Amino acid sequence: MKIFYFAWLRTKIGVPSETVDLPAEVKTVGALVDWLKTRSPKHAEALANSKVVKVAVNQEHVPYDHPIEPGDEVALFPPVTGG
Amino acid sequence: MKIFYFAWLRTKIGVPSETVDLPAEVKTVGALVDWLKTRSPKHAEALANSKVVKVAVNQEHVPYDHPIEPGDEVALFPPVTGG
Amino acid sequence: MAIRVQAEDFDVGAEYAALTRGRSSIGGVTLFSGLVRDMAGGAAVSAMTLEHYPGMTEKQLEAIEAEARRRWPLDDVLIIHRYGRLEPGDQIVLVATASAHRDAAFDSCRFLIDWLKTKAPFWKLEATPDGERWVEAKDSDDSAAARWDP
Amino acid sequence: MAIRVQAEDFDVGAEYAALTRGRSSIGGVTLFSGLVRDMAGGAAVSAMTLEHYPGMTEKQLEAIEAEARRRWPLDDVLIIHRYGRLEPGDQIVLVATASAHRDAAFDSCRFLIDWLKTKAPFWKLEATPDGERWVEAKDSDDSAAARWDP
Repeated sequence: MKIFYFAWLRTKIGVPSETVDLPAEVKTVGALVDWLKTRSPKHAEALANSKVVKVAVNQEHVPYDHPIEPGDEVALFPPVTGG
Repeated sequence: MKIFYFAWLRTKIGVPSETVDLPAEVKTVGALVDWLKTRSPKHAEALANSKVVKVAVNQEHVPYDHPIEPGDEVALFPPVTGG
Repeated sequence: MAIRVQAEDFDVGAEYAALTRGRSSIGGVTLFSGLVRDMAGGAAVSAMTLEHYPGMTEKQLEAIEAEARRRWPLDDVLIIHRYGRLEPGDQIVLVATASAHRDAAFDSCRFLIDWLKTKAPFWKLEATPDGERWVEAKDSDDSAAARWDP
Repeated sequence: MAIRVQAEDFDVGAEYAALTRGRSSIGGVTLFSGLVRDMAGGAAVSAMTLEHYPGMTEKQLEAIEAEARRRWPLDDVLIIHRYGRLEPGDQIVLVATASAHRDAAFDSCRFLIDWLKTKAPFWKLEATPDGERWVEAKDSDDSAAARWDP
């Protein structure tokens, strides 16, 4: 599964995207975020405060209980600040 | 005293303005409107419904109890419809 | 910046450019333009003539602008209102406000057009297939303006 | 009419002209443009870089436009949002709506910019004398968008 990072999540984690092999038990957005935290201290720090970690699945905003499936396009980013 | 008329007050009365010699007892906008009604049947008809006869004195919107004085610029017109 | 009451058309792009040129304190510009519609009250409108009260018009628009500047932190205000004969599609009025803040730009622009519609001495005469008719004031315009009462 | 996400600047006058040209059903156009300010949160801003999520941005803006058209009778809608490096005074975003009715034009334009600020995946990086900093989301933007909740 490919994960995209934007804004300060990208700069803190250090890469704009990465491809991960998800364990079968990771079935929701919330579980994915928790699992990503275990990948490195940088991930852990960047993802520490879930209130400012927003998630899109297939380019739609979704809550943490949203299911994820192989082939989904997943992106993590801070609250948006455009306009 | 010079009185200006605008929009359908102008077309109903038939002139854009007229100069009148006000009796001394006409001291307010309301008294002026009542007095103007006596000048002709056209005046009476045009000014019949005071709800749609608005008055400006010296280019400011004023209520009917506003005083008038010699030398004032007085205008009568329907509710505005610009913009 | 300016109150202009004129028969001539105006160029929204040029006015917008003049409002923003060389300024970096502005966070947002809200602009409203009113145009002549080809339909009104169910009737086809072939032309519209705007009568106004020269002198009082400028005075009222200046008072409205001053009130907007008193209520909101504005970098600039522009009001242009035309008079004379106009046809469907023609521009009637332009109101533009510039502020550091988006809410101030939006609120002040709407305040100006709402107030202008109930205070500025303009009257519209529409030409329809049944002849000419003076446009009647709308209660909705009064209530729109009343929103802004202190 | 259009959603455009682009690095290039836009010409408000040309966009306004395209929106209104040859149309006589439009009674009012409301337009909002957002610009880069030279000050933010008390600090001087020398530049701003807008990052976005290509693909999702367009999708979100299209959804926002569709929602506006569902809620108001609109003749046209235009949203342009830039990305990349901008400087104070530069234009960031343009939202324009055209309707037979002034209230619909005003409400829909404000709805679009309020929603865009909370839904469209853009992030601002400011360059200040203390270095670069990511702009934080404002609670006021969330509450502005919440006004429009059904």
